[in-house]
Amino acid sequence: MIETVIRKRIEILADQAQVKRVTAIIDTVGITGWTVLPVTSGKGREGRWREERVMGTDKNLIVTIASEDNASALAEALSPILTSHGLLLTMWNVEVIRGERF
Amino acid sequence: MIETVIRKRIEILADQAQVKRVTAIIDTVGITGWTVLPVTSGKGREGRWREERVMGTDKNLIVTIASEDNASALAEALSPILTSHGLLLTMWNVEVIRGERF
Amino acid sequence: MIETVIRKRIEILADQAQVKRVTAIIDTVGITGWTVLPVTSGKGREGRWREERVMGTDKNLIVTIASEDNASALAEALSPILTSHGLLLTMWNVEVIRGERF
Amino acid sequence: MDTMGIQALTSPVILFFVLGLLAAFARSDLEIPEAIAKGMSLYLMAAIGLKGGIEVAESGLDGTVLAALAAGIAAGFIMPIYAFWVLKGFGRLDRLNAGAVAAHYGSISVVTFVTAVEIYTIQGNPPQGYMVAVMASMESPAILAGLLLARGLGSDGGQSKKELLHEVLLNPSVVLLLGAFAIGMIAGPSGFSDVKPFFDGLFKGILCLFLLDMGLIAARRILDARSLTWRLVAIALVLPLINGAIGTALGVGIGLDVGSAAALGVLCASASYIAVPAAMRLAMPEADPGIYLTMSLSITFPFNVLVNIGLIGALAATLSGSGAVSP
Amino acid sequence: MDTMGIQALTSPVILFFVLGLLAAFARSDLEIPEAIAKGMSLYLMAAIGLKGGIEVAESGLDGTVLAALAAGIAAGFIMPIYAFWVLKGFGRLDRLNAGAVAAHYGSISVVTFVTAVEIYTIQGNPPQGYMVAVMASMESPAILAGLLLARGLGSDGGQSKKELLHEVLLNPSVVLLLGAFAIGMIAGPSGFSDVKPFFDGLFKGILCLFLLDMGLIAARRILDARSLTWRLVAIALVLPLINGAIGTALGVGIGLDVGSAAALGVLCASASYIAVPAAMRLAMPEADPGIYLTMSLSITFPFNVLVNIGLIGALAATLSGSGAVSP
Amino acid sequence: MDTMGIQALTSPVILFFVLGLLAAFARSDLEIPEAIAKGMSLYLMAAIGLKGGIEVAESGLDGTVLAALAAGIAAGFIMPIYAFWVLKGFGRLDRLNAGAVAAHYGSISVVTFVTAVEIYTIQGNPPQGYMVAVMASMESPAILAGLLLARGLGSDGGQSKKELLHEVLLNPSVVLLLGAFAIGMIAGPSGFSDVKPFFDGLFKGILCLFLLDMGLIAARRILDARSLTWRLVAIALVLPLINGAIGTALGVGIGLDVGSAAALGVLCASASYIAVPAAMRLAMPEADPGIYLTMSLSITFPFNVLVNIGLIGALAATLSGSGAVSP
Ligand SMILES: Nc1ncnc2c1ncn2[C@@H]1O[C@H](COP(=O)(O)O)[C@@H](O)[C@H]1O
Ligand SMILES: Nc1ncnc2c1ncn2[C@@H]1O[C@H](COP(=O)(O)O)[C@@H](O)[C@H]1O
Ligand SMILES: Nc1ncnc2c1ncn2[C@@H]1O[C@H](COP(=O)(O)O)[C@@H](O)[C@H]1O
Ligand code: NA
Ligand code: NA
Ligand code: NA
Repeated sequence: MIETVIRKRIEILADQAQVKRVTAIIDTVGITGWTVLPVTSGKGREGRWREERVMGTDKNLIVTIASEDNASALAEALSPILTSHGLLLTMWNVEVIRGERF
Repeated sequence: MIETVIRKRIEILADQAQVKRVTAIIDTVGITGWTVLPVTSGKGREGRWREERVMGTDKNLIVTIASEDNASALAEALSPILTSHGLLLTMWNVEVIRGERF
Repeated sequence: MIETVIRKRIEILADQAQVKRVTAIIDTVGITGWTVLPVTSGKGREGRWREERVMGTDKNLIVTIASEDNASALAEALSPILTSHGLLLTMWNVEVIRGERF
Repeated sequence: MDTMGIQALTSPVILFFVLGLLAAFARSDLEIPEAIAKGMSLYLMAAIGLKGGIEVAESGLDGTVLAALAAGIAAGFIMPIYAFWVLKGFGRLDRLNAGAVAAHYGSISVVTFVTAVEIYTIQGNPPQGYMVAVMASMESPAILAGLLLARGLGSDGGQSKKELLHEVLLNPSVVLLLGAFAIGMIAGPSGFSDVKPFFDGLFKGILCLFLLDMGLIAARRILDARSLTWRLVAIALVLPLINGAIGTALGVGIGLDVGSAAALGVLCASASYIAVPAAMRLAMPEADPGIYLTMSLSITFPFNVLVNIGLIGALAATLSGSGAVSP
Repeated sequence: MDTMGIQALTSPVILFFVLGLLAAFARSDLEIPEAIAKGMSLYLMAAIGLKGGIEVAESGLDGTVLAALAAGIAAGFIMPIYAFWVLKGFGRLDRLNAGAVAAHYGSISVVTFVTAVEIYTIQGNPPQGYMVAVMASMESPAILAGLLLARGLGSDGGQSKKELLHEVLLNPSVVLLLGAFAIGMIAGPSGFSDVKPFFDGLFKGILCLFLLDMGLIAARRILDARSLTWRLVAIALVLPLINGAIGTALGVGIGLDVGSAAALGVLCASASYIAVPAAMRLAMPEADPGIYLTMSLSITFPFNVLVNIGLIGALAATLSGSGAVSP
Repeated sequence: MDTMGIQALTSPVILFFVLGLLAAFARSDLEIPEAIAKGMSLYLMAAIGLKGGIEVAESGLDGTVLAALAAGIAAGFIMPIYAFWVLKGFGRLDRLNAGAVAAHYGSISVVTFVTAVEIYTIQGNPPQGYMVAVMASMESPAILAGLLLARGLGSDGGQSKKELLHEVLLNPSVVLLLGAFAIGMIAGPSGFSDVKPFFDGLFKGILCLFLLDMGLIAARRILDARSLTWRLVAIALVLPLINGAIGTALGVGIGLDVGSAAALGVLCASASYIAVPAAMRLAMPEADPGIYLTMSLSITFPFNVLVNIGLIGALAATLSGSGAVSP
């Protein structure tokens, strides 16, 4: 059977305008990569939004796979701007193959 | 280290036409928010589909983070229409920061 | 309370051009379905990419829910081409309703 | 088939549709982004609405128009009824799927109509502008009829009656078609001149690319089809013949010109694949799009475009007592 | 309102905007794909830039142009200041949101400008081509002013000054507008002729569909609005009146023709909803788009398009000493 | 450079490309939605195919056409071979990446061809319509050659030979180009007239926006490039010079007119960045797009558009014995 190892998967929902900042922080804490997914609408405590690309009010989901330590470092690094920049962060354990890559 | 708490992440795959109904149910059970992601194609027991926006046969993935109780309430509320409306629901535990929000 | 069962959720990030091959392998190992999500940009050890649909350099995220056994079979079947074809695979346990479907 | 018929089949509009069919059957990966396809369908509806409204602003309305509207709406309510029984009986569908399919065949396809207008215009029998209003008024009745047939007057499982009616009456196609029609009537020919290069000049070119995409999608659906039986295929071919003949006769009967009578025939013959599928997914999610979309889009639509529009045109000419299709 | 005014209100451009508003208020699901909407906004900016540049290539530049540029830039810095105090005082916004809203009202809306140009041209007072350069130069000053008002000269929480300035000066709207303007000046009328069917012929038609979408989005934002008070609504209506009057007077004062003076008035009256929101989300993510976008897009924009452009045109005509709006 | 050359460089088509390059190098966030970009590339292929087919329907086919087709296909098989050895030797690439890059340079770039046609037409030497068929026939041979060079005749790791051949022969670009070409030949000039405003009138304008996007993408790829060495940059500049000269000489040799000979030169000089990358990702996923796309799109494409098209035009004129570039 294929050998898998456990890593953290972190997903961050962020405004389109904040993606560069978030991915820069991911790079800074030493995580090897990230992937961005589009998002079309949502609702939160500040109300409803729709993907309005013309106005730049669209959001993205940034996904990154990292070791436990790097994941903690990322959460730590993002925490000062989580509330002010309206980020939503969830993380959980996943199995990956070729774990040395992350 | 940043403190995290455990919440449920629920993801529901639904026809474009059912998104309003599903998010209304999410609101009803008292969950604070949700986010919709686009989906481009798929295959299930009823065959293959592609994102055909012109015909309205596209699907969406609705993601919502909730407390254990709210998650159960949501699953309960959706269960009568799961099969008839072709919904696909998965859920799992995730760590979140600022847990009081969910 | 609604009864849920545990299944594996497997997510595979793949080049647009590889989606057909990956989903064919999913079908082969006997998994009942899959769903494809769009992805807009990313960074890895081979550098940064953006969704450049004109050039066909865009990627997709293929999601499939399977039993433990089928999931292992899929990981096994994909492992020879994981590195050569630049696939990224993560998997974890999720709760599903109507578990007999997967 | 006479010269005009051949000319219609060699028009780029039809040829691009055939290219799409062939490319998909050959399993080429050619594909038009969905956002573009959706944008083109909105453009086509806005443009056809606008042009219809402007023609009516020019020509005015008379009794014929009211007769055509009444005929269209009546057909929209009645056609689903016999379609339903055929689908349940001969087609062996359950009540739900029979109702869903019946709604599609009672409603109309904007693109089939538009293609017919192009062809009849080439043949010298342009339908009147008010036929656009007839088309718009035929979108919704069949949806209501199909829902009633499938579910009866009883509960519909969580979806309130009011919501449903709202969706049926304000569905995006109807709003855009009628809205653009009203704009055309208000703005009139002088207001139109500035936007004419866009809404009129580009019309046929965009129709070409849209039909390329419809060809691709229709053929791919056939290749993926699972739930389709030969009985359903037969219905998808025969129903448009019958509905088309009835509609054409009705049109000639109420005194429409050849082109408009043929257009009414095409509206009756055509099956919706934009507005009704969207409404069905909302109101009857249990019905199988593998049945209703494959029948309307993959069988009836190509059959109408490639064959039936020509037959209906000839029938209208014959019934109107003019042997020749064009002057 | 005279015939010309009514003619403007029955132009398809305005009617499609109204259709969008009505469809969204009636809760129809009509919707234009975001990729298409974004594509149309880029097209409009490229086309308006190009056309302005070509007109300037034809007419040349003189002192008036410099005066208009200086007036526009000065207004862009000054308008946010009094807007800020009104928003904090009467509007009861905190410093941050007041600064963000002020930036929107000090900057400009390309589509409002474009609509005004269409209307004034119908009325016989086409603004000069160089007003496009004035417009482009008015996009950024208010962003700087708004940021300074909201944050002072101190730190801005992680975002470096240099990055911010970069974003403000090279924001996509400015780059595309000025880039296309420069291309127009270099290519000139002869180079333009080949691309004219696209950039000129389609302009009004695409503007129609874009305004349909803006109508939909503006109305949906109002329906979803939570943070909007009657005080903010009042400001969103009165500020454009004041800014419009000041801008028009300024334009007449520095010797612009009626159309150009009115266009300057419209630039001052308009509130950004493309370039500035994007800049704010980057530089002041804490500010609430539910306030600034709803005010600028859902209240000020329709008010300008449906009412204020007409008022400003009349004011410019009066101030210029020509009682009649058109020859 | 003479007046005509300068006129070409000040055409909006080229200027929009330069604007894209500059905006991306200045790190502006200007960006065209990918669905729009993809839609524009499909439009350009359909339009160029259609126009070529119509010209051939008008002019008929003769021996020269067959010679041009044969020359193009032969070049498509042979160019990758020497490219491969240069890339492995001087370029120090491994076999796999050398094969992938060679396939790109042996194949063609539709947009480079289209830009060249615009420029040569401005200069008074419009290439013949059948060159579109030559272009389409040159897309695939180099893909086959590149695969053989990279992998030999042996197994290709899971991908069956048949599947691969299918993909190479039915890749979307080839299908759309040849399909539209056939439609043009069938419909002919009379059938074309209705769709001309779309497929012909808009052509240059859409080409402008597409080149704006290509400029943005090309420059961003350079900024992100990791795997690019000076050796590869040199190859990406010299190969188009050599291939262009060979192709032009070949064209003059087989008796093509100046414009068509130059067009054959441009086809040989150009490197694919639409059809071949897509094929490589399928057939050789291990090859690095950071190498092949950056070379073809970010270096060779701008070099061809800004410099080499002009050189090739001058060479064709000289070889054809007409000193002047235009009559
Ligand atoms: N640690 C990571 N987390 C999330 N996505 C990743 C990660 N590493 C790589 N990726 C994605 O996988 C793609 C290919 O990775 P690579 O083969 O390392 O260049 C990248 O462009 C990313 O989109
Ligand atoms: N409980 C939740 N589950 C999923 N997404 C959420 C949740 N709460 C908020 N969001 C997303 O985060 C965005 C911002 O949330 P908020 O800051 O609460 O307005 C929302 O618009 C949603 O897209
Ligand atoms: N095992 C699965 N894993 C992931 N997605 C699935 C799975 N089964 C079904 N789906 C998705 O759910 C849709 C409807 O499934 P079905 O009702 O089985 O046809 C499919 O078209 C897929 O997009
Ligand atoms: Na019908
Ligand atoms: Na302003
Ligand atoms: Na080449």
